[in-house]
Amino acid sequence: MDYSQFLAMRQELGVLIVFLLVFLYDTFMPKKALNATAGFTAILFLLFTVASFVWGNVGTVDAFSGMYSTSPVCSMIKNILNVGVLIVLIQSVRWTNGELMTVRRGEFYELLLVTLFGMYLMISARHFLLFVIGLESASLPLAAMVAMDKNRYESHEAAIKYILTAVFSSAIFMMGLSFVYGLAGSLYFNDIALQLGTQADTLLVVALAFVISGVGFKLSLVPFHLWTADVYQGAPTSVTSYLSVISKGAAAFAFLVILVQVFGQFYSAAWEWMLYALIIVTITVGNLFAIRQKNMKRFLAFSSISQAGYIMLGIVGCNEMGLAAMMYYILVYIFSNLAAFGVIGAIENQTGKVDMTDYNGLSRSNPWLAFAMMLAMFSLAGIPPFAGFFSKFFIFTSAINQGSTAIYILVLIALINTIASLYYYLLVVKAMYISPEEPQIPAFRSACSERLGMWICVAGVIALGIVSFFYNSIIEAAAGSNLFAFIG
Amino acid sequence: MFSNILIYFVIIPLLMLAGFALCRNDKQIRAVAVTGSIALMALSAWLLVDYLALRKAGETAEMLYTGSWEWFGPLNICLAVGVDGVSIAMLILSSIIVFAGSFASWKIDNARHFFMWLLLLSTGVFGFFITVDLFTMFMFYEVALIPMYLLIGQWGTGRKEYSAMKLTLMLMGGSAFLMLSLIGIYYHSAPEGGQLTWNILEISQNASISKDWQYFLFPMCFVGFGVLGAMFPFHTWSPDGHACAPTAVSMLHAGVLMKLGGYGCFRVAMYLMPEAANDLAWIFLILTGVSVVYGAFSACVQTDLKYINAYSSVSHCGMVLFAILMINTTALTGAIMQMLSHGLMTALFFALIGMIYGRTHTRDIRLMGGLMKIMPFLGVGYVIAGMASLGLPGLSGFVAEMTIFVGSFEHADMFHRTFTVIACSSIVITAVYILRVVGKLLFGPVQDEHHLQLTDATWWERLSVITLIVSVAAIGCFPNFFESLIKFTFSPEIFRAIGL
Amino acid sequence: MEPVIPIIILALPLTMFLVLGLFGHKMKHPVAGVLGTAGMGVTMVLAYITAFTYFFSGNPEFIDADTHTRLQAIVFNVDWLAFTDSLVIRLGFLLDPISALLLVVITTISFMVHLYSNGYMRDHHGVWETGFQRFYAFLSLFSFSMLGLVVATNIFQMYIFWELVGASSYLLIGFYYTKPSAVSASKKAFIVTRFADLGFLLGILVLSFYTGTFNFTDFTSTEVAEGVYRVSEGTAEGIRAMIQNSAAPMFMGASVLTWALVLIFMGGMGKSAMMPLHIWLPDAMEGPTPVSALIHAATMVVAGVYLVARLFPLYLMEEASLNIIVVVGALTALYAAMVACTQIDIKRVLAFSTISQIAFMMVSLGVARPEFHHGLGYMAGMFHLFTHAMFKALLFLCAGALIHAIGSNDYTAMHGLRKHMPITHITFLIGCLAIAGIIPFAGFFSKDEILTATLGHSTLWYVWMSLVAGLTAFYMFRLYYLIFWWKEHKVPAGHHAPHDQPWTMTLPLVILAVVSCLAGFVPFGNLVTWNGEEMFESVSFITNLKALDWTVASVSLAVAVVAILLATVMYKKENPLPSKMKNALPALWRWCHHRFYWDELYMFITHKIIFGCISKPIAWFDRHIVDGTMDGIAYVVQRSSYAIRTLQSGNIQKYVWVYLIGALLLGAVTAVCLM
Amino acid sequence: MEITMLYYLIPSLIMFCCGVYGFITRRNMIAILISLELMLNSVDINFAVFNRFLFPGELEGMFFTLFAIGIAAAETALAIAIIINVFRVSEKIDVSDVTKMKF
Repeated sequence: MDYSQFLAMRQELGVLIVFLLVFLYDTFMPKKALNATAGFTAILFLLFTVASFVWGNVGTVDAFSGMYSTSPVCSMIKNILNVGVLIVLIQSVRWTNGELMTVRRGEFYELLLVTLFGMYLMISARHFLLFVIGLESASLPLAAMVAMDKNRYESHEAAIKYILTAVFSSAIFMMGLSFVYGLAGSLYFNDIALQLGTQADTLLVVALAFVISGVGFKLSLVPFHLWTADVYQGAPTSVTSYLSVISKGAAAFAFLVILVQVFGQFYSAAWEWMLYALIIVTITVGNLFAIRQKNMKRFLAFSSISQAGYIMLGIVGCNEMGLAAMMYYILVYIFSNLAAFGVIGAIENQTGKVDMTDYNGLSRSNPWLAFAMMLAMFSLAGIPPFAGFFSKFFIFTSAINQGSTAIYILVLIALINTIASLYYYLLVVKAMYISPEEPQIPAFRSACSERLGMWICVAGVIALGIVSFFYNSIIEAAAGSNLFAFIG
Repeated sequence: MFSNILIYFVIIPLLMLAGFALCRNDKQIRAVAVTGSIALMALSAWLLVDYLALRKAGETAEMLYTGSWEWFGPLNICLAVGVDGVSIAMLILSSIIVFAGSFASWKIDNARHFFMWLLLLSTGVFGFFITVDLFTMFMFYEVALIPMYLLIGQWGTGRKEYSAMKLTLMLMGGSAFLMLSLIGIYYHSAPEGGQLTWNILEISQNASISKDWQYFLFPMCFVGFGVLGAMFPFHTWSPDGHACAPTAVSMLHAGVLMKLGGYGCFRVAMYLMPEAANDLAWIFLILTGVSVVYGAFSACVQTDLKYINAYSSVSHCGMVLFAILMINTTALTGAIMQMLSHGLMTALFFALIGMIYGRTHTRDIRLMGGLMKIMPFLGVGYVIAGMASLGLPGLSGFVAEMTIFVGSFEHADMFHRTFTVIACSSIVITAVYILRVVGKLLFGPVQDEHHLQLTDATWWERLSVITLIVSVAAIGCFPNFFESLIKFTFSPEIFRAIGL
Repeated sequence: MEPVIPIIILALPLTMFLVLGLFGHKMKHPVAGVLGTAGMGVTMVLAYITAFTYFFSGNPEFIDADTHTRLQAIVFNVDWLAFTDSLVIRLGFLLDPISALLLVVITTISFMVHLYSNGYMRDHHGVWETGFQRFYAFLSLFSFSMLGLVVATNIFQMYIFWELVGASSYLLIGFYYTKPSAVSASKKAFIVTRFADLGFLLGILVLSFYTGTFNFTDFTSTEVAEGVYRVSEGTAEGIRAMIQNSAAPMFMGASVLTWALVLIFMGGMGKSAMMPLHIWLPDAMEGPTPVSALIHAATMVVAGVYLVARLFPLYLMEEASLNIIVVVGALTALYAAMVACTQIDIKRVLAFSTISQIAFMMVSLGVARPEFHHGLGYMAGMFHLFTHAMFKALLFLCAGALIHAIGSNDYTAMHGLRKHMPITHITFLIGCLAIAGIIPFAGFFSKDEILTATLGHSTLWYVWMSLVAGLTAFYMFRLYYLIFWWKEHKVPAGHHAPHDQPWTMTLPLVILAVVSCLAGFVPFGNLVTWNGEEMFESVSFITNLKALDWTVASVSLAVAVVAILLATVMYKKENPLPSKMKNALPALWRWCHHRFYWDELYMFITHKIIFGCISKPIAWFDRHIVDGTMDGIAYVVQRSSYAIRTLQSGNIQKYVWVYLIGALLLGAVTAVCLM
Repeated sequence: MEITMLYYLIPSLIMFCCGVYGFITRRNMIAILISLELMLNSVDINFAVFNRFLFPGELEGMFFTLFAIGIAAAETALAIAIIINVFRVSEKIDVSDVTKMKF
């Protein structure tokens, strides 16, 4: 066999290398050097990110007889995830250096890198075996990470909820897969697409529903979302932020790949309508729950659920434009959400407060934190001139490109939902800027790692939209993709 | 890009923002605010002169100073600018009110942030008026909306949190419909296979939006802007919002921001979808015709100065939309004149109300009286504003309303006649509530002994008020100048709607 | 004619207003007073020059020498606001008989009032009224607006200045703005006239829509009126079309022309206080007396008459509209006269007499027809406008002197003043004689011609108006006797006896008295006629005497004398007769005394109906229904978000349950849809 | 008699349903874990059977089964670990007790 094929998956290999180095460092370094693990990992990952930006793109290559395929789009989404992970690493430095984490510091990073590796596989897999491996290795270690906060009960409850539902969903997913296999006789995406033909019979539809539910679980689409809020609330903040952006982003992309590559020809027949239903329900229910949340992390969990609905809008377009819009949305969403979680984490690490009421008058005690939080909220709500506005606008535009009246109605519903979402995002702003109460949180100076992370996010939130370079390069990459061959 | 004068309408406010960030004390902040707003005024004045010169030189292009710089290439989104008489009128209005507003909020607390938000708002406003690209226009539109929330929430009075939230959500609700219709327009902006575009001028050139799609998109677009134009029944954000907003914000909001609605209605809705506008006008004519008298009547029984003024704004802005829907040159000219005049005189009203409120600490007219004796300057100013509002010749209101009435009367059919007469009858009702307020507030015996110690306007307040009064009188005395500035836009060969 | 003088005539008062208004409060009182008066004086002189040139220069642009027809001359005319190409508001200066006449009247009275106010606006100790300068500023503003109104070259210019006089009248009525009654009076005046102006505006809109022009010269050039069209500015087509179609676009059974004219007349009714829009004028007496003399007796209130006269040729095209004018006028005349007989406030009596006299003018315009004595009624109306302005101003200024001396409007406080204030007494008497129509005073001639014209139109109205004339004589002399006779004046302890006022106040009285004596002999027939043609070949001092129709004259004289005698009997000496009569017809007296309850009716309409039944419900609807809907939506969202919270029960098994149901539903529903 | 595919599929389906039912009804977390195992194993049977009967030519299904078994084992291990943690903190392994976070 031709080992040069491995060069196609250089980004995966890069992650593995980083993982190994961190592992070795963590295992063999003397005690006091371990305090630098966080920094070490961050720098290492920074190098890897830069490298994968420079050398990551190998064009469109199918390796291992088509089980694995990479393309400019794939490497682009991986790079986007890298950026997110980097920010998460930076923001988590203070937490991992806490005395609580001294023993498990290394594990956190190793597990994180493994999950990242799994996500890469999900993105690039063109064979369900590989995909399932990726899926599982992306989700199982997360359970361990969620449980990382040893003496917080919530952490464990979150973990148990996560692991059980995750296994359940993967069981359902694989059930669906088995039917697909039975019908198509292959697990290669392309072969399945060819074998299945264009006739959608009932069994296939049920299988499809199972598959969608399996991936929808990772994306936390309603009604497969119920674990999300509890897990986000219970998990350590760094893990929550990782969960909320990175794994969502990867899953979204994988979802698109499966739908268009494997079931492309059933677009208008079957899953277009499933998607409409899921989107409407997801956005609406997410908003309705978010409205009455008091705990910031739980609140952001529900907001991220409705955001997932918006991300799905990129798929219904079913074209390069939609793909690009989705990836851009993920990028912007990473920055906005991480900005919010950065603030939350900073405050939690300092004071342990995570309730919205604790944020009253924050703008008077910690103006910069409040400012960062406000930008994040505006960006999430889609207020110009912040990046969120652009990503929302583009994703709506790409969705409407599909042209049917149904899509107009769908988008209108989504738009009306944005008003509700604006309401609860403004509630946070109101707490920080308008509420007359005395500040609950004393003025403090957050760790430079946290500040660095926040500044990066703020810069991104402001720049990503106004500077059109990012969107243009993404759409460039997307234009080359051969994903949409089977759309019938 | 920087060779184009229009860009500076956005750049100057941004520079001011930066300046505020650097300022150390309130004195410097005021200095920046004043210099900046003066610069803006000078800029718009120069633009006006130059524009007229060009027109005199025989420029027949639809818009002048046009420029277009690619922004998001794949979607053909550009930063496209260009102005005609109407936009210039609006720019002048905005700069005047920004100027007056920054003087009216001379002693505001936490000035830095206040002015920063205020300037972000005005950036949006100016940007909205100079762009001819739907996307950019919409972006600036929303940029102008959101600062209201914090301005009202932080510096407001009364039920400010409720009002701020309500205002923001209702306006955003409007813009949700707006966004959808804009995207829809984009996808029909070119004939089959042509290059889609967001550029208003090109879209109107292509005229490729089919009638059915117009029927679908026009109402959404009109309502979307109409919400900001305080169109019945989507006006209820206006009374609460104004009542709670700080002075300068009320001025800017009623004076300029509400004009975005009217401006958008004709620049986008009418201009790009004239057929639908022509066929569906009757629906909105009913709504706006109602809101004209409706606002006036409900203003008659209010007791809070700002509520009175807010409802009169509903009535006057209703007049604007009403005239726009009368798709003919005269009425449209009248509509723009009305925007100018209403902008200035409402700003004047809110400035005065703010100053009076700052002294008496009440806005309830039942608790005040005989203020004319105590603060003659403010009193006289208020009377003048009132006279302008009830359409006294020599002040701006008269000119605008007369133009609208004459224009609306050009429709001979029963329906239009009826609603024109209804609209005309508002001049009486306006007189009723204006004189009621003036009588209760300024004349008669002094109600509250404590008011006797109050002082008259300070120099900066005088400056702000005088600026506005002068401009109101200028429009009222030399209307022909403004009419000719605006009218050119509405010649049938340019304004498709009239070409019908 | 060079436009210089006309421009100054308009500009000077305006500048006076601006100067006094902006810098007045920095000036000394006398300075302001002298400045204002001097300015008005100059204006008056210039106006005289202009009028003289117009009437007597024989300049071909003013008079067509061979047909002896006076022409309309547009001295200057600048575009102010162009609605369309044809519909343009211009600010200009139109010279024709009536505008020249009004120029003279307005400037004269205005100057008298300016002069008079120097004395009136300070008390016995020489302390100046507060806001003295403001007062002069407003006077100048009013003069400016009124002049602009009468020289208007197009109906919209007229409307503009029409609004301006309304505003300045509002300001002057409310001059004592700390007095609630004054405030409400001014408000009432403005709103009532505003309501009338709505009609005026609509009339203008209709007229201009069908004729395509605002210009008077297009409406009223005599050729148009007689149906011979001079194609001027292409608008004659419009007029022709309109006259031919005057049947075509009918609305509720009347032609658009009728509608336009009636609506415009509604505006006139408002300003000229015709029933039922008269209610503001009596209250307007809350203003300073000189103001009442200037605005509410001599000049502004006749604007309505002037408007009708201005558009007379158009009115001629629609018989119906003229008849309406006659009816309104006649009713108002009688009503006002009856009420005047019962008022006890001196100024209110004068106010009602003003209303009734203006009604006279209206009637005479309404009965004027070209075929009868070259439209005698038109001439008579203008003539009466002129004379009435003089003697009514005189009467008001006398009343002002009295009030200033006594310090009260109520003449029960005044009896028997003839010894104390001889000059006022004489001048007042002259005024009364003039208004009563006693030969040879001014009123006699004008009123006599009005009656002649009325007789020429219909006997009924002739009898009616003669009766009113009698009433006029009666209530004026009732007033006269009750002020100056009735019983000896007793000076309340601590007060010094009332006496004649300083020269600044008496001089105008004397001047106006002289004018009232002589004005009747002005040969109006040659100056002011509806189509400009001169009535008599040769004129002399006694032209009017010769022209008299003695049957009518003798009758009206007889009526007047009888009425005066009656008044003498009843009121010269203190006696029980008046109270006897009062008790004889209590109902009638009560109705007259309460002015037939018009104000109560209006109060009911405005407060109960407009405010109570329209505004309040609308406001409520807005708060609770429209706004309530918005809040309701928010509430519903909140509730539903609370309602579905159990979905997130926290129990994994329920989660999984939902998950499973969701997945199955998703599959099942789609599968079913596929089949 | 001749053994067709259904003879395998139906039991596996029943297994799966049992698993689901157990997951939803059993209170003890360990029991829930066992039901999960049932579900996963039924999936494995499906793959094997489809491979054996429909596409005897290749081994894709078999391989998938092997990997699935491995994954299942990993899941169980992890789950057990976490359950132990929970037990350590709250002394309970009744699933209805780990409902602190809700709504």
